[in-house]
Amino acid sequence: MTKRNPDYDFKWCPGCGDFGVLRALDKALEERCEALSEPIENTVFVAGIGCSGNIVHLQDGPQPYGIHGIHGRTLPIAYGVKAANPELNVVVAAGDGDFLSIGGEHIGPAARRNLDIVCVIMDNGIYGLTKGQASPTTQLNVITSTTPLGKLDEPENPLELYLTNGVGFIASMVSTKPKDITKAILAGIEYPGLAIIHIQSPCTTYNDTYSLLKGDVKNGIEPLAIDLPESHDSTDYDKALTIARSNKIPVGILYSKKGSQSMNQKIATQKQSTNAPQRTVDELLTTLSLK
Amino acid sequence: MTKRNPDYDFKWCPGCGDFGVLRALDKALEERCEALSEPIENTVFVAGIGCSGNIVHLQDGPQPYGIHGIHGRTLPIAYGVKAANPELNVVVAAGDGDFLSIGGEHIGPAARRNLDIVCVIMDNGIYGLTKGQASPTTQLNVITSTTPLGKLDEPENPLELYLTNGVGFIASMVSTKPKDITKAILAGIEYPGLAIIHIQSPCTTYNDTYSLLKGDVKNGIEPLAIDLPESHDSTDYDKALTIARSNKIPVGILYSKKGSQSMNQKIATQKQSTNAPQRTVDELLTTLSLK
Amino acid sequence: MSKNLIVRFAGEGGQGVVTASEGLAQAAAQVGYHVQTFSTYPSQIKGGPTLGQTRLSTSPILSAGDGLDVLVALDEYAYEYNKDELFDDGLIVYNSKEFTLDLPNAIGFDVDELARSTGNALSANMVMIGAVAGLANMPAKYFTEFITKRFDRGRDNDQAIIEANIKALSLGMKAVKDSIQALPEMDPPVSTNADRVLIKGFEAACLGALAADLDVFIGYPISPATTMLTFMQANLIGDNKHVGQASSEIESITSILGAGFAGKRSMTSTAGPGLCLMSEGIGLAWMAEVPLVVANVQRGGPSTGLPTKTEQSDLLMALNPGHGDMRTPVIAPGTVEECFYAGAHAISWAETYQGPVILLSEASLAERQQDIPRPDASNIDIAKRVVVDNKNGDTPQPRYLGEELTPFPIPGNIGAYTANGSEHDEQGDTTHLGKWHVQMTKRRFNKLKLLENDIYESENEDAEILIVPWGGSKGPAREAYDQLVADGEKVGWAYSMFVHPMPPNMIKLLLSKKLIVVPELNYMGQFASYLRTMKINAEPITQYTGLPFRKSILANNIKELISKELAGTL
Amino acid sequence: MSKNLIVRFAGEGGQGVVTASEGLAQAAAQVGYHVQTFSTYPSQIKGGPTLGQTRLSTSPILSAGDGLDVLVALDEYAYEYNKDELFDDGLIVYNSKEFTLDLPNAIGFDVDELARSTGNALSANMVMIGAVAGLANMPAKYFTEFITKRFDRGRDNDQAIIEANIKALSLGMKAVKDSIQALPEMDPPVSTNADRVLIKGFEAACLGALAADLDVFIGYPISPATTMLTFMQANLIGDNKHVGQASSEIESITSILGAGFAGKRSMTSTAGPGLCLMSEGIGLAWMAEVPLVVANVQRGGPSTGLPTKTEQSDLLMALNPGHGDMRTPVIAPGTVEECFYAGAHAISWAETYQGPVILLSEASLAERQQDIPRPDASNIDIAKRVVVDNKNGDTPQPRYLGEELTPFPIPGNIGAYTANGSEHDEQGDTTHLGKWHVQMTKRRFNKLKLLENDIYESENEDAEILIVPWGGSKGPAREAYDQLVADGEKVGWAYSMFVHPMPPNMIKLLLSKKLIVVPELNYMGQFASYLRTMKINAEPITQYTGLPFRKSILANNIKELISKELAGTL
Ligand SMILES: Cc1ncc(C[n+]2csc(CCOP(=O)(O)OP(=O)(O)O)c2C)c(N)n1
Ligand SMILES: Cc1ncc(C[n+]2csc(CCOP(=O)(O)OP(=O)(O)O)c2C)c(N)n1
Ligand code: SF4
Ligand code: SF4
Ligand SMILES: [Mg+2]
Ligand SMILES: [Mg+2]
Repeated sequence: MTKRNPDYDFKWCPGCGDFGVLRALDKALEERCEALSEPIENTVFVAGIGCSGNIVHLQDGPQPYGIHGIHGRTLPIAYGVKAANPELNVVVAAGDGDFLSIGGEHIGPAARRNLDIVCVIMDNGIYGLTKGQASPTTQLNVITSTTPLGKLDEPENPLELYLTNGVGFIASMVSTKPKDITKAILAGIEYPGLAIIHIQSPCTTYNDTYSLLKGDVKNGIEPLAIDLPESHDSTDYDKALTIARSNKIPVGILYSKKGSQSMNQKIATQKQSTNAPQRTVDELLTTLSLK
Repeated sequence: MTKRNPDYDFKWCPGCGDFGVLRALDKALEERCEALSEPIENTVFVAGIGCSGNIVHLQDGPQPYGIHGIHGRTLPIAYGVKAANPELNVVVAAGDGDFLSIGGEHIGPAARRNLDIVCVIMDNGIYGLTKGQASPTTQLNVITSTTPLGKLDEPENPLELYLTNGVGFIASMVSTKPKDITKAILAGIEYPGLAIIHIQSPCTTYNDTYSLLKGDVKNGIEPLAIDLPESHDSTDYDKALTIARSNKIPVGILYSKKGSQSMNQKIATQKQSTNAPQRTVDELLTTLSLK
Repeated sequence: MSKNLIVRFAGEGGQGVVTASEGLAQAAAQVGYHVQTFSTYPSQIKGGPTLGQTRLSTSPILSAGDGLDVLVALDEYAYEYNKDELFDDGLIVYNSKEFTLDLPNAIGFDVDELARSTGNALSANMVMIGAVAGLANMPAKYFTEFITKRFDRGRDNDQAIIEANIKALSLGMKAVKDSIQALPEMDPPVSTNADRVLIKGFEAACLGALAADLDVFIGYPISPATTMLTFMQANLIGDNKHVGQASSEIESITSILGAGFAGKRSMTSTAGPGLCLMSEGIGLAWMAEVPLVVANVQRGGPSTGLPTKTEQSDLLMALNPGHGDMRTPVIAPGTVEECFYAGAHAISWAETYQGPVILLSEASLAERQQDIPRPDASNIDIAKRVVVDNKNGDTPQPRYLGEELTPFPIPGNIGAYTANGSEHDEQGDTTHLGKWHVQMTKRRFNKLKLLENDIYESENEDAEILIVPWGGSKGPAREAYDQLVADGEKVGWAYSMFVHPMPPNMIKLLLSKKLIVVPELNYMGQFASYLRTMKINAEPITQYTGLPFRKSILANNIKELISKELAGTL
Repeated sequence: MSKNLIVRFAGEGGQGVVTASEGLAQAAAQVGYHVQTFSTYPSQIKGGPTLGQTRLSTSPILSAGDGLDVLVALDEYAYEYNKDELFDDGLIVYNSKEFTLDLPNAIGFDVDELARSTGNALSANMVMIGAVAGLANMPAKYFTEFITKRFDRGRDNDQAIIEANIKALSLGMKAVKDSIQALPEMDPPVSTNADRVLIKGFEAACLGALAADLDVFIGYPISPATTMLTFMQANLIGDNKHVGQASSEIESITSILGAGFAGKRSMTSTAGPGLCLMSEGIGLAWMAEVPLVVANVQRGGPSTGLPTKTEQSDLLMALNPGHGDMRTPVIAPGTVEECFYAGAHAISWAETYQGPVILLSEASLAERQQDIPRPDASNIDIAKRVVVDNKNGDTPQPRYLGEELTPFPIPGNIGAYTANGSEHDEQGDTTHLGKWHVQMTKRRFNKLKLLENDIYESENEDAEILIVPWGGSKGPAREAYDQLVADGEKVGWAYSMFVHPMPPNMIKLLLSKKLIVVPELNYMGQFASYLRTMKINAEPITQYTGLPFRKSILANNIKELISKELAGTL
């Protein structure tokens, strides 16, 4: 996984939002490794399928472990990694199609387990890699190759869904602010439970929303993306829900639930408290013995 | 699909909540057919896999069409039926495992399409047919064969999830009140969009929650299931969400969004407004002709 | 005197017929008989035609048996449905509260009434067992020992329960005494010093996997594989072990893939519908070379099929569960004992070749209870995967170097790479170049050679026609083979639980024969068709009733097939 | 003079090399040449090694061709990567802005610079086409006609664009004139009165399905099958028609199952990873007897594999997509023309036998553009399912009566039943009884007989060795066969797009032969192994580079295989 590999020549289109996300992520991993003097090999990067997922092959600098699997399955793969080794730092990267459409079924279970991972979601409101079909976050009436007359299905509000599924840490970001993203990723990694960094990462080729997000104040067009106020209390669920359900896209750390206990912590506590003994195969066979 | 079929001998356990649901459903279909003088063959009953799904084989009286397919796929099957023939009355029946766990991925898409169907969900907080494993609605710390030390994953709140997924009509019921269920089903059928009747239907064998639901007022145990007040305004989303997120189970019609347009209505409107012509194969071939 | 006793208890689900058969088996096994159980029931929790069957014998048992010595029928449907399987001299015990039978070989009494009269209505099983013991002239002491052991649970009312059950036993015995002609007296058990366990197929498979140091098990409930998940939930509980319930089979397979990638020995269990949902994930494990084991317990198919019935019809899918060029290693145990070794081998295989392995079991095998020699894990090579060695701090070789197996890098240690479902180069980066696809495809198939062994059975190797069963049909096929040999047929025998890769010398043997006869429980003749892809001239004998083969019918069918072959009309 | 011209445009994605090849094909086809295109590109949106190739000929074209007459290389990588495929007398046009080549058969100029000088930078394609026309001595008027037609779109600037493109063409022609030795002059097109269309494989398949009155199409995007979904979105828009995007392939398959149940002709499209996710749903359609069509466009596998490359490695899965006893009907077209008829037949088959059908296409076939005789749907029987007839109001017979096809009840009309994925009785109610499983299993397989036809090609039927390709390898295999025959080899030919059920007389023919040689694009020899299950002695010739066969290499490999067979060393 190095972009210097001559046989690996994947490129994003010029201007693709994912470039900003990559920069932010590279930086976050670098800072983390430095801060903790942890080897980069302690990080496992689980990527979805899409333009976005190719981020796993494009990282600069020392390379973490990676899994670039099948479409939509980042979360259960990450669950397995954490189940096997709670010490690993697991980062999921996926697009809106991968994470919310075909992979949407895994968000609830991951949240209810409370996997201690961070998910970096690149939402461009479109299926980029398959050349421009509608995704769950494509807005109403938008014309794509699968909605030639305009999209009819209601768009999904991912922030609201994360909240009601019980995701404990939710940041909403734009790809044009990589420094914020870096901070959010680092905070998400720290957070003892499921953290999702949901990033507006426009697709210049099939759904260019840069100007929508930024607005055009001179011409009286309000920006869609609005920074959360300094005063925002990210531990307030109701507040977070209200903001998520507004018709603006908040930028900042929307929610950070207090007192979160990750899956591995819960399991460890339960094992300790019950003290159920692990019997060896020999002991188990003895319970079945006819002797 | 008749319980008088000598080779079909499925039985629910004595006391199973699903009996009440069956009675309510039989009654609803009967009333509907009478009221509209519609043949029962206009109804398609799409059932999930579980003790609950077997309801499709147990109906009394004249028999509707049925699909008893594979685990978790009631909603997309129902989508296909409606896509093919908007005139059919489609009723989905499924359990909490079928609808919320393996089938959970289909709720969002069905809501966003706004399928004009009614779903009758029998929630017993357990996998009944496979003999008692935890389901998404199994409560914390409950011991089941897959949670021998008590369940650790946070339980799912289905009403809240339906609401935030955009389901337009939501009723919350208990199997002990079949008359209410009948009414709710009929209202759900009327509703022009996705309607879910979510029913607490206890499993006497693996997760008997009758007493929990009913409480034991004499001994100071409050009932878990509480009727919605007469005054409840079911068109108020925020109110519905607050109630859904309380720690009681409301009984009644929780939410009924105004102005709902079903998938088929939206498509018809769009087709009319755009007037795009359907070209015949011959016309299409002519566009490719080299002549 | 008789060396064999086959008893079937039949009634509705919830009446304890399966418990009765298992109680009889337990008691008989404890005094030294060989036993094997068999049961069927519909896919529902209470009610529905259910039967539990026990075969006892003074010698090791190969199948559930060819017919019934005793049928205990708790209702009329049970009688009607099962009566045709009685041997000519078989006897019937029926529940006279439900119906009456006017037959010389039938005796009725009110089972529940007798049980209640002991003061413990739950002792109805024991009444039934007593009746059987009476008919087979088995001494009461065989069972009183069992009863005493079973109910000695350190509770206050132990003694009362024990007494009621002993009473129930004697009431059952008395009820049949002198009333109808009894069966020939059962030979006493051959006392054996061998260390035996009474175990079910699924337990054996799970214990085998544990013996191979399984670390992570994640599954989704589905009959008849749920028992493996719940066994693991109860028993795989040590430090650094993990058991989880997934939200679907898609989660099961992809999560154990994550665990396998992270270096752990990982497994799931499922049945046909779940295997379908694992299709894509198994392909990923094959492509990215991640060790994992899928235990697929076959039931009647396709689709939701017959969830509680037995069948051997998932073989083609197991060999080729996904799209593209792949062929999953498959181990299909044929006996309860083999289940243990299959469980251990499956883990070892996954570790050895670094990829997915399918442990192909069957409903009737998973649920069968049998006495077997205590399994000995020290008998098998438990392989651990070759991992990147970090000792001298050198840069390790690339993950996917060359066309043969390479050491596995463990996350947390040096050797970072990408496990990639897209075609990739040596480091796992995506590539579109044909040369890598050629190299990696060869690599993935080459690794299968590491699994080749020559563990197979054969007999009468010089016969031109061999009987070659697979999986759970081994037992009845073996009985049929023995009978055919006794009848003077010139047939041979070959068998291995290693379906793919199949032992090379077994393939050679099969290739050298005129005809390979494959008894299998499916419609298509799946194993025979698999053998044919290797140019082996195989003909299936199929059955797809949801039930296992019976020796005598099978032997007849084989004879017929052989005579067709000899007559050149095949 | 030459009858054939093969041109490849190679560069990065986004530079218009595919557009150039399609423009050349369009222009040439319009003046009466036969054309066929071929392209490859990596799985990304812009950039990455990409090529578009066009073959022109005065006679119908069977394959992309065996080498290149002209290579237009836009960068050095493109040159290096493609140069080995030039014929000995092939010529190179390169982009001198990117690199230089000092070769007698190469000429360089700055493509973009020339385009810009026309005042329309977008005319670079036309510069490239002009260069090719110049080298092949093709008159400019072939292309000016095409340009005029193409850009006459009723907009203000049409004329300016037309002029710039004509200028670009002539600049390209001029740039190569006199500089290097040109190719032999291209024969003029054979003027033909036949009504031809220029069409891609996927368009042909979609139109075939529309010709068979497709009603409902629901799919999920995936390369290389997305084009079918978007074609339907644009074109299946009439009253009572429905096109939808599913949230996953699980939704695709189960929703078209719902539509098929409701009486409509329904279809989805996907590729390998999606086919995996459809596994369980296809099994349900088989079990519940619901008509539907899955178009699976093969790409490199397994897993995410090589999403944009071609392969024929999903056959085993297509034949047996799920667990349990099932064998899906499979139609695999071999040419763009056959794609049309395959699309229509797939729908008809699903309707005829009331079950799932797989239309097995391939990346290279779906994306290939070719001139073919205008398809004529009136040529084929478009079957509609037999439905329950409500006329006289009688109670209809039970849905699943007996062991043969029965009329299909349409919801909304009499004949209510349950379409059941569990084993069922005649009305579709769940049953656990073996007798129903036996009857229904037979029924499901019996219905396949309704699909048997004897539509296959054969030649030299008396040869002992036949070449029997399948799917998209038909073209190159046919060229190789023709060459072998010309070389005096004693080989015959047989082919059908009906893979399963295969034409019975074709099976007989194949069974009667010493050797069947199967050229196929996969590692395992999947079609050969399928033939072997029918006891046909088949040997595969495999290639798994992500690219189609080349005639000359294939012919050599076949010769080698034949001599091995004759020497008895196979
Ligand atoms: C099972 C399966 N279905 C479909 C695909 C095809 N596919 C690849 S990427 C993609 C969608 C990508 O959309 P998104 O996740 O939003 O990523 P983006 O390209 O927009 O970054 C699809 C449908 C696949 N690889 N696997
Ligand atoms: C793909 C698949 N996985 C698993 C199963 C096994 N299975 C049958 S029913 C069921 C769960 C039933 O739970 P629920 O939906 O709550 O229904 P209940 O029995 O409680 O009414 C499961 C896991 C299956 N049939 N198919
Ligand atoms: S298609 Fe869109 S998402 Fe994909 S690389 Fe290009 S700009 Fe980015
Ligand atoms: S197991 Fe539970 S859900 Fe199933 S029939 Fe019995 S009581 Fe009802
Ligand atoms: Mg996207
Ligand atoms: Mg349930």
